Amino acid sequence: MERKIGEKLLGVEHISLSFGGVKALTDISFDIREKEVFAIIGPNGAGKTSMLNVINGFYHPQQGEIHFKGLHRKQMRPHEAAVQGIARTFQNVALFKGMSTLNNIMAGRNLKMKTNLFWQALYYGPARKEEMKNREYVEDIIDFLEIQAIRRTPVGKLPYGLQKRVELGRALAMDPELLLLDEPMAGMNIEEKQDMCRFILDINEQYGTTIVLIEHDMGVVMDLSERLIVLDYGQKIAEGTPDEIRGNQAVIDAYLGVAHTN
Amino acid sequence: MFYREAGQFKTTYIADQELFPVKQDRWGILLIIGFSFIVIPLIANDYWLQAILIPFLIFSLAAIGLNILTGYAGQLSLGTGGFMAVGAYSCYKLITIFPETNVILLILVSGFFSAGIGLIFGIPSLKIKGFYLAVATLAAQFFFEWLFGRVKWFYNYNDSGAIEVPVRNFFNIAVTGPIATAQTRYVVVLCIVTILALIAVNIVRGRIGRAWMAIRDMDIAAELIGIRPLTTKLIAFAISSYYAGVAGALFVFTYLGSAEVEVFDINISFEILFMIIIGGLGSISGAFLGAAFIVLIPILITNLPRMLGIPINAATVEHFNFMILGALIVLFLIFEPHGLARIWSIMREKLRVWPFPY
Amino acid sequence: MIFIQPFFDMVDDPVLFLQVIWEGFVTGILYSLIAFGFVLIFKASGVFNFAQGIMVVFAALTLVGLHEAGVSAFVALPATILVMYVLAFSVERLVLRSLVNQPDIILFMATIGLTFFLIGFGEFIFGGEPKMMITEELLLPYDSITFFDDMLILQEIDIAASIIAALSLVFLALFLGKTKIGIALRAVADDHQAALSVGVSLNTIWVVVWFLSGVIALITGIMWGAKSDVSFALSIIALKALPVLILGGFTSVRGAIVGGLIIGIGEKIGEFYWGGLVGGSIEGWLAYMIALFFLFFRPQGLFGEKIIERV
Amino acid sequence: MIETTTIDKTLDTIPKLLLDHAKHRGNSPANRHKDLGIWQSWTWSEVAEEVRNLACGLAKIGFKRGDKLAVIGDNRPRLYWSMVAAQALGGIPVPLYQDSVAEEMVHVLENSDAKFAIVQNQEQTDKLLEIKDRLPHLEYICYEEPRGMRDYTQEFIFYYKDIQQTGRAFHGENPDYFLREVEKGQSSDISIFLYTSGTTGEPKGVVLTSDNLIITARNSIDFDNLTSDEEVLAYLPMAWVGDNIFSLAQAYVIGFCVNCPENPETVMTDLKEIGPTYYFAPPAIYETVLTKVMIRMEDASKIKRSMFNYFMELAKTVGIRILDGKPVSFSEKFLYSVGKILVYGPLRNNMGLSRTRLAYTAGEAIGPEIFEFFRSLGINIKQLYGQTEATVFVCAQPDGQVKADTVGTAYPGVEIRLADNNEVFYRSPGVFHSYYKNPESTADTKDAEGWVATGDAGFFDDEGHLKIIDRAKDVGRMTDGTLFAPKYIENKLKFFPFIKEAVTFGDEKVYASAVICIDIEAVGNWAERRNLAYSGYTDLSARDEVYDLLQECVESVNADLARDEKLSGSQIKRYMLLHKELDADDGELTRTRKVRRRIIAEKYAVLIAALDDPQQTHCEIDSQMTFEDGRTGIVHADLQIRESVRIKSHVHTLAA
Repeated sequence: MERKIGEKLLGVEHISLSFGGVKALTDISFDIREKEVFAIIGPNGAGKTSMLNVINGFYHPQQGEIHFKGLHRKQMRPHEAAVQGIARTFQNVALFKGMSTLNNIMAGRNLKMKTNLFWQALYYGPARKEEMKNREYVEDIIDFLEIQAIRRTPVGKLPYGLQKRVELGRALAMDPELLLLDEPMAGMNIEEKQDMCRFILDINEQYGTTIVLIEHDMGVVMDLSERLIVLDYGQKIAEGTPDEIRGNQAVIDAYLGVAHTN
Repeated sequence: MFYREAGQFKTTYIADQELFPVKQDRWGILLIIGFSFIVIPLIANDYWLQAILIPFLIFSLAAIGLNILTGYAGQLSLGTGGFMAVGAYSCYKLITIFPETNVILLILVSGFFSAGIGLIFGIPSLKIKGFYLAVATLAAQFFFEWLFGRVKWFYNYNDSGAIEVPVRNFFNIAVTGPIATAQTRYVVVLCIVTILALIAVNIVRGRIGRAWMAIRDMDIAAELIGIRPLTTKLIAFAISSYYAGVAGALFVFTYLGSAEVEVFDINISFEILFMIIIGGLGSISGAFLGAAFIVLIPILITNLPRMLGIPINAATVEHFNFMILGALIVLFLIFEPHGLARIWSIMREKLRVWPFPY
Repeated sequence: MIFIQPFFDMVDDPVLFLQVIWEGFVTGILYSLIAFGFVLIFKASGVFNFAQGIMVVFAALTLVGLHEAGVSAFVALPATILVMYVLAFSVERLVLRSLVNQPDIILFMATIGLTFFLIGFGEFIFGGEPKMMITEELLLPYDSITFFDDMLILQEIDIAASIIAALSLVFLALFLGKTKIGIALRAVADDHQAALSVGVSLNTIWVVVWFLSGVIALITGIMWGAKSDVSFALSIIALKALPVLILGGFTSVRGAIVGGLIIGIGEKIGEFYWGGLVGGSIEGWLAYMIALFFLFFRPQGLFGEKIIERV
Repeated sequence: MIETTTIDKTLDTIPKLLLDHAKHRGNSPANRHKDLGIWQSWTWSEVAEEVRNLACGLAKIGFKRGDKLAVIGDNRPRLYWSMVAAQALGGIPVPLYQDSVAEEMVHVLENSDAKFAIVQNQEQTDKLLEIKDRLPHLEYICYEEPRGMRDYTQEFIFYYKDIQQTGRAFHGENPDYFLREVEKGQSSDISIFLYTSGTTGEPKGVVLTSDNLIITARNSIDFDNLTSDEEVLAYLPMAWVGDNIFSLAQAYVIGFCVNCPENPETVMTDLKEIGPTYYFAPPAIYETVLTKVMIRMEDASKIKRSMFNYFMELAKTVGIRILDGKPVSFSEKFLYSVGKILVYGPLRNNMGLSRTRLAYTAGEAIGPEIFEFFRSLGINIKQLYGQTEATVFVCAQPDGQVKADTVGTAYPGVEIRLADNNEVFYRSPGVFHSYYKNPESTADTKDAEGWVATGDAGFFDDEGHLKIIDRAKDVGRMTDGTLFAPKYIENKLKFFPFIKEAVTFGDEKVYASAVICIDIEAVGNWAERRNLAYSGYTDLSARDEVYDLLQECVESVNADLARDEKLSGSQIKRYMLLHKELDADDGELTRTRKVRRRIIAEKYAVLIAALDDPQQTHCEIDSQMTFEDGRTGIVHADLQIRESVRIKSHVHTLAA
């Protein structure tokens, strides 16, 4: 199956980030092209999550710039990133515990919903139309992720694996151009992992979403991603296709060694 | 046991998202509304209307307001009394400035003043959370207690320092002032509360409501899916204060008839907070349940011993009321943090699966 | 223009100004004490104890109440301390224990519940009407010293209050610094595991801190009672400790003290020089406004440590 | 609106009926499917259009008259439509069992020489691709659900909606093509192939004509006066003749709405949502429902339970009498209506049968107390006796004369006669055309005058109700000459919740004996309530307590048999509890969970020998079994044999 990798979508240029003197990232640069699945790997504390946090504006790097869809930016608030089409899931699920699966994913449509307070108060006319339109959209996602059975369940009550799925659904509901997945398979059993892999690929193909993922399971990374970079102690030690990386000595020392021990 | 859901299937999302998707629930609610609009005015005596039902409805409204802010948007406020006072006093000023305007309209308008004030006191919520914010809202409470107590303009320089509600008609029926009958005032309050409650329900189940709950449950994630924290919180503050304001106006205009600022002291803020804790955080119906509960406690404490022939003086009633309230709060927080609303929904579930246990 | 005037007044009559500051200072000390009680509990258990203010009144009321019941002052005093221990103990047993790992806000609301319960309970036992603090019986001075030919008047009780306050602060500092439990207690503030490693169970720690702040409450109560009379009307004033905390930061003892003084002095000056201009008795809210104003620049308070959110 | 079945007799094919409904009641619902959270609905006119587009599309890509169209998948409106579309083009739909593996499909597909296949999803497509090279006729595969089909680029694979798209265009060019094709259809046309999953040998393709389906449907509609307002849930395999009558023929004749569940797992919830007015299920399903009810009630509070028991007792007498229109005293009526509020109503609601006016069970005998249970709740559940070859109906129970142990009287338009070996023969408008490409078995089954041999043995009771006892070939004679109907006895045993399976032996033997498999769920529950610890199936079924429990069952069956003169001699003398469950993976059951008597007889010869030898009280055996994880292994067990009391037949004593 050929995938149409497109233009450069996101450019990360010489990003350095530090918290009160502690360097989290040093001079990281890489490009992500449209429709590709791009992986960031590295041992714990290598700064992978920080990298994602920089990309979607949660952290503000001291140096460096981010180019997204051509326009360049130095500082921005997370919700601005969302507006630009960057969605995100979290290493340890960050769902809205008090709400049902359906409402969690509906919340993901927030940006697509515009009707004013007046109609909202009546829950009629435009407001209701909009609600239904988005409900349909969300139902497609629910069907896509095969979570019909838990539509009305409060997510707090769901097992971990399903929660991750719902969170993915919420990100998907934003209809993003760039989807950041922070260890989407952490703490899953083989079966759940396989499902998750399938979903990620399907998303990438069906919705044509560009995906950046952090993952520990090397096997998964190698199967999923076209290209990846390797971080170690906040520095980029390698970049390339899975095969290139496999061969790379620095990586083997820094990462694989670690991976085998844990 | 009364549920017969077999055959109640939904063929459209509109039907699926109805307020009460289950037929039996719809009937139930219609029954209640019908009863309170038609039957109660006919059968209830002045004591019931004046001492129980009217305050119950007004407190419910205030509780809905606070629940929107605290239960849904997760922003704790101890300033409800202050916002109610703003509503009451702005209504009083409005009615002095526009004596000819319809009083009900004015009551609804005065809500906007407190909404504005709420907006201002909501701004700190951008930077601070939890009890930091709670303390900040105390500022509103004390400031307005002082403002309306000290600045004579607000009570038209009366010597009494109290605001007297003038008689105002609506279709030639006195709805406020001494000569307005309890029935009329009850109906007026009931209409306003019903409509505002419905609006509240609509808002919380729509886009805005979800945004509130998102902020409440996980503000970081909420921001990352494009929800603007400040705007969302401010909307919550504004709407919440609007409800508080209207409640405050009703409190003076349809319940007390005349009042000094002390009626809006910090204790009323607490009582309303208790209403939503006992009733159920994040539930509109909870607001009503909680209000009913807290309005009834003192009445029970007063009357139960009397029925049993035990003499009890007003002061002791007051003391017991405080103790019981306090104890109840702790108990509810420990055993059912989601309050009466949750208890009811559990019972409802039981009825749905009847005769099975689950 | 009119709001500038007071500054000139200050300069014109420095002694009076001094008097105002002193007044503020004394109230400030008491605020600090209450706030200190808060901080103690907050650091150790993460509980924002809204009831602290009430505990002050409750303690004072118990003391006076016992004495009215015919107990001699020096029996009543330890008796009250015992009561405060029982209170601390039962709070830990009945409330905190069942609410462990609940969101802070829930615990906060629980303490509001506790507040109401204590008010009701206290008044039920000792009656609602205001009482006189048994100052003489406790051998506290009640004359006043004057300086600048009677221009500056210091109540001895106030001086005593300041001294006692200072002493108890020192004592507590020692307690926290030297004793095993104290160290454990500080450890808890940082992280619970650490505390356990010191070998003291969280529950005991909670009892201890609640008891300590109960004692502090008693001290505060006596001082305050000596200045005004003892009734739950005080509790409103006790709430003043909240802005103090916001100012000083919830986690800092230093903050509590400094904040208390700032608020105390600040509001007295404000009241005395500006209050009249806007109808008087702005003490009620000035403190909160000052705190609110602060929040915008240092949300974490003067000495509280900055909160960094992680994802 | 109610319609009486004054149906235009010129509407003699399913497609014609479709167009008629589209014309006259185009806006009333025809199909619903739980999908994307709601019941997606189609009116008759919408269905007509869907079918038209599909038919035209198929025609465009080369569907000719007489072509066979295989249909594989769960019950889905689109799959039903594809059957109708095929019929509209004079083609023949061939529904297959969606859960059979590719291998099992080969025979049907190549025997029916299907040229087209319309399948539900990727899974089914993969099966077909796996065997395609062995199916020379199969030229086109069309899938309904696009999920995961992105990479299937083979030119012979089509997406359902794409075909409809082409169809729409095609219809635009020649607007009257579809109508013409439908008009060509005649009552005598072959309407469908239904393959019977035979217990032995390859499945045979039963050929049914439009007449078979439509006339039978009309009769049944009159018999139970069904209306166009019925709601049914189509959840039984589309390859099964019943579904083609209930969800297709009847629906199209009278025009009621057919609802398809979201997927097989959600059937029970979907059932509850739809609340069908007309419901069909094999005994097994009613049984599971009842078991679930009882197990759930076990956990209910004491008060609730006693209330439940009280009212169920009451219902057993009053409820059934009311249902049969027999008189009941006022007080009884009153109590029953109280029970309606407290128990019956809620129960029916939870089972999703609140609105059920008429329910059928067939295929196997149903346990009396199961049957009783549902009837006592006021659900008019009836038994019918039928076959694919008869287009279902041979016998059925008319309202008001319903009994647990008969299959009712001859169906309207059906003649029945019994051979001297008690085999049942029938003749009816529903009698099948032939077995496809299999004249000899056709001849074996259907004689010149159109009498069809059912292969079942039975006899009429004094009220003219047919009583089926067993397959004619399985009915044996014991040495003393009494009839031995193994299945009949086994069913009686299986009616006990504790017994999952039972195999009896007695043909040409001195006495009858039984090998019994306990129902691990029911017995396990029973054991827990007596806190009787056990390590697993084998352990549990070896327990004396369990033997004692089963002893009662066996003996009450004996008592039951004693009542029947013809069968009294076949009471069970010795039995044992098998150490493992009978398992399709071990070839002991058919896929439809029917017992494979022969195979068991061979496999457990040792046991049977032991049973036949009165001296033995124990028997050791090594048997191969397949575990949950699919591994197979040898298990060793030492099984005890028990004697059960046999009752002297009253009938005999009277006779003597």
